[in-house]
Amino acid sequence: MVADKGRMSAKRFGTGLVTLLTLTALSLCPAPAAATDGALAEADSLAPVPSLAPPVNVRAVDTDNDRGSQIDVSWEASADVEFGRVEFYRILRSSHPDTGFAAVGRVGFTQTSYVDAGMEDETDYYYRVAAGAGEELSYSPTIGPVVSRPHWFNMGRLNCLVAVIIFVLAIIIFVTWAKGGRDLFIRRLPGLDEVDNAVGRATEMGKPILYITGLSGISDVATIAAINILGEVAKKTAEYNTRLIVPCADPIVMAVEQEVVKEAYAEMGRPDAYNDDDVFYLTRSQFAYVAGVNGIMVRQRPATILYMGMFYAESLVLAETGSSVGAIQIAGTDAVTQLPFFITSCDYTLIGEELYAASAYLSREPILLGGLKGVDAFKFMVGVLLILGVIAATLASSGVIEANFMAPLYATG
Amino acid sequence: MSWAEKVLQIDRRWIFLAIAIAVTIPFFLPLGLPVVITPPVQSLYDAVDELEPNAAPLLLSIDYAPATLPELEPMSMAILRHCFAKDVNVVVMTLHPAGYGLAERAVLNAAEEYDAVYGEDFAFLGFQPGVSAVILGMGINIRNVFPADAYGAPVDDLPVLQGVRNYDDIPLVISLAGWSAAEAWVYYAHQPYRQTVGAGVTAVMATDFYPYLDAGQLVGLLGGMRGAAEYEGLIQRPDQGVRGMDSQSVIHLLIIVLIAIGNAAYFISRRKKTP
Amino acid sequence: MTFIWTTIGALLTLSIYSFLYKDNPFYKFAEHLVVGVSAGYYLVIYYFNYIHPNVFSPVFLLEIGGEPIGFGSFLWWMALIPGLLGVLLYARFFPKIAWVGRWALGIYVGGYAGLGLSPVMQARVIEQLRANALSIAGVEDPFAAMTNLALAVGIFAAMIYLLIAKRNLGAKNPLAKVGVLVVSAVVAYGGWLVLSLISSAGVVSLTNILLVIGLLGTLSYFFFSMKHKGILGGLARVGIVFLMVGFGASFGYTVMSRISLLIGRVGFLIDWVGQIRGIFGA
Amino acid sequence: MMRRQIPLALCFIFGVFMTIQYFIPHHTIADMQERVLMWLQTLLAFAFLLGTVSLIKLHYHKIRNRADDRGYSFVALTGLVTMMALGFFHPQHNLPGSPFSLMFLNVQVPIEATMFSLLAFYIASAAFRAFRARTLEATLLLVAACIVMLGRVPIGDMIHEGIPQATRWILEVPNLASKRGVMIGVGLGMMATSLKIILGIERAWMGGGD
Repeated sequence: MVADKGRMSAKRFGTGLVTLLTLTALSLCPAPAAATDGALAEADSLAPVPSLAPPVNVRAVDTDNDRGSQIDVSWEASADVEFGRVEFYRILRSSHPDTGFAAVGRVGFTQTSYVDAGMEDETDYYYRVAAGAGEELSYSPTIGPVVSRPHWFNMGRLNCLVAVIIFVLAIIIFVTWAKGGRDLFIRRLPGLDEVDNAVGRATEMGKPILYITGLSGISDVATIAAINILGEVAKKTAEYNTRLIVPCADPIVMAVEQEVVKEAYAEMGRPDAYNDDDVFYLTRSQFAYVAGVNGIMVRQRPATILYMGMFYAESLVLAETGSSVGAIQIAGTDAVTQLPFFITSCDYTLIGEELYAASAYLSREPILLGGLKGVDAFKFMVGVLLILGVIAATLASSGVIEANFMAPLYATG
Repeated sequence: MSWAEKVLQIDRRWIFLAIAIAVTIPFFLPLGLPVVITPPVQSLYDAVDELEPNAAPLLLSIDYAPATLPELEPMSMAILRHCFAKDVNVVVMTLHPAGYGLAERAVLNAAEEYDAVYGEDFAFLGFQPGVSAVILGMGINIRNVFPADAYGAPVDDLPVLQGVRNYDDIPLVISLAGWSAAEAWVYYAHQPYRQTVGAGVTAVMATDFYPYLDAGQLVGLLGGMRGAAEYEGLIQRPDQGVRGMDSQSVIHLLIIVLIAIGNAAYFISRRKKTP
Repeated sequence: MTFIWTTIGALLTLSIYSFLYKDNPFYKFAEHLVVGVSAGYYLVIYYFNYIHPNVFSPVFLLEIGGEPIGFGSFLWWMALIPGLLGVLLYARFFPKIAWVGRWALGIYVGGYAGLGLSPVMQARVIEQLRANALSIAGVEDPFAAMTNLALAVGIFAAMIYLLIAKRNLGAKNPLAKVGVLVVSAVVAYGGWLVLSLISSAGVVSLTNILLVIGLLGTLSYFFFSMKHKGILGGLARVGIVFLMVGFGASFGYTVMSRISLLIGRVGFLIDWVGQIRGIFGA
Repeated sequence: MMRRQIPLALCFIFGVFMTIQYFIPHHTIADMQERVLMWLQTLLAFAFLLGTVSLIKLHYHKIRNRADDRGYSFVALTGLVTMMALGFFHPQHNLPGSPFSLMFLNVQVPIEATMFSLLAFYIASAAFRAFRARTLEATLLLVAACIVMLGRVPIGDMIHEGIPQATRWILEVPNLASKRGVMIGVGLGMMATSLKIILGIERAWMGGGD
């Protein structure tokens, strides 16, 4: 497979030499200014070489769904391709049927099409394609005229446009409904019952609860969801008078979380029980944060640890220490790569969108709720289309129907 | 405290030591286990192998950062060696600022081995910020995004890029990335421009890429060091990837054993507590 | 010279590994050093690869890629405006005018949000639907197709039933769990054998059925607008089984990934030790 | 108005334009899109450098406030200044072998590459102490994980040839189906977030204040 070095460099040298010679030869020929390719040929001045078969059935059409200034040129392979004699094809264009042909492109012998670009729109052009080997070129007849035009809509993307419009409508409608106070149903997630039980257990044992919201900032959807759930947990700890510890990795997140917890305690009529020092900033650096939280786990021995939000590689180190101090652990994250570690080392895990759903369920915030319901509605449609697609494909492959009636759905442009 | 509980309370630094020993030994006592080729790697190899020598270039986007170097650098070396051995032209670029130094190192080292000539056989375009904006912009004209190569030479002066306007003139793009760059190539090069795209990603990401592979949005996929090892096997030039496979085997076995012992001890200690 | 640089790299590598014993000054030194060095590296790279050629050079030196442009020309304005917007982002460090940064941020956030919307719909929804609209018949003969379908559904249902039934019985015994898994696996494997005896297309159709049911199940699991009961509940259960196997694959691959990184670094250290031995002739 | 309405309007206009340009190939739109792409690139480059300013600010404050660990802040700032000096004042910093490039390859690369390899150790200890088959779900996950771990290393082939086959099946059937489901779900989530940003429903990016 890999040639030895000596032979390689000899070959390189040879190739280089040929290139050099070609370039020198070409630079000696006078070249018209319109040329886009260094190797340019005036078709008229070169006599056709009969020994090489030209490409046949050359076609040139305006490119579909394009920005303009593009023409698709295609042809059928020269008969000499199967004898291994053709090395490349050269594509030539002119605005005149008889003269002025200039090379616009060159492709390998395996290809039979070329997208030419850079011409004036709404102007007649003529094409020729030549099969080439070394210096030898054999031209097809001239075809044309052909005109390029810009297009205002990409028909190949109609399906995508329809899908996007439906999606936009679904989101807008549900967000509006949610804002208007309409009662939108979301099923209660089993994970939330687990959270309640875990808070109860910590109370029984008289040990604190540790709540970790990940390393991400306040703009992360997962962090926002985690803060919503924190509010709910804080209400429970206020009610049962259990200590809640929240080490943060982001100063802004910390400020928001202090507010949320304080509010929850006030709402439960226990503002005195709230302690500002229990919601604190640790550090932003990943491993230093891990080391800090691990220290808290080992010293405080929390009965329950909740991991909610966006997590990176630190998830596994945290969950390991938590499990080794015998805490009940509940996790929730949309970090797909970290989920396997949480599932195997925690007692319960909210997977991906379940985290958003839990937060929307608890907070009833219209934006969250409406967004979730809109996505749900679209997801339902995806499921229906999938079933229809499978039925269509099955019927088509069993020969019951002629053509797959779902095919237009899958167009790509 | 039962023995099972004692086992579970072991200082984890002993486990760290066990791992350190297990990873080192195979370097001195290689097992030389054969690496079997899997279909996603084979299809990426085939896609590169079918490229025409000294013609339209392969665009290799070396998008990794140092954090994933050991998994992805062997891939770029293997692909570059494959290309240079076959005289396939290569254009290298990067979407990650740290990829600048790493891409340069990889391509220059590989080129030196095969006496490939800068400008004629390969070129290095350097880094451009903006991922999706870069990929989309190159679909219109590469010169819009990369008017010059990494060293300031205008793109038109490089023979390897002569006549290369946009994706129409690039038969294959391969992205090697430890982050979402590889996905961005699917979204913004394959989807709008129907560009053939292959990817090499870390093993962490590899399983998430199977839907793209299955749907034909990727022509082939290298997953982690194992993927690199397979590619090295295909070009018959074993290097870092193949060298790592022995240690990989030993540690995987060790981890499975640790999971088994840990679970056994856990369930035994728990059963004793329950009655 | 190369050796000195390699030695620096090796010592820094060892400093990081010293964290495994416990947090210590060597680790902290390396950690902070890399924060500074990488920030400096990125700054220089961003400046010379983008800001200099596309903003600084056209606006102040009046040239783009070596070609001169006129002061106040269209291209000059097209370099100046985004440059100014970029500078606006830094207003956030001055609380009084911090809000002007939002103008630039609005363009940036909105532009990137719009850029992704349609391609994501195409790549992650439409293309995936296309790829998963599989024929579950596998063969053109309607009778064989029905047989395949019935067999595959039967086997699959049996497997899932065993898994769910055991769960509902509330078996906590790990042996029982393993037992269920083994039984399901044997049943599935037996079914597979029977199927492949009937026709090779049967295997294709079983795979396709699993792919379709798996996708539907996963989608159902993440469907929150209805209670998980009846068919939806069943599908969601199937979904969780698929999800767990999929996560298992991710788990295995992630382990593999981290270990590869370690192997790479150990290889580097071993090569370094080799260089030392070469130099000192040990 | 100036402070909230205009940024929201800009976000909406650019968001809608970039969404619909995907469907309109005509060169008038395509040329505008090209411009916008370059603007976005420029903004991204400037936004990226914001992080550097924050970094300088953070460590400067630590030093000025005589924090206990200010020595490390000196280290960070020295690293930054050194790299900037090597980059801006060395005329050929972009060539291989320059001090700038050597610092990157021999300081930044080894440290960053090593950081994540620490996780190999933590995974091993977690394998022993945390990864438990507590529930049926976790059991399934662990069994699949062990098969894949064996099936993707050469020793798996040696133990039994069925192991790599089983691995392939896991990857290409259940893994594919579930990952596709997750991909669609996550994709819709991403789109919903983008859409809410464009429509001005989601305004977290504007930060607090008026």
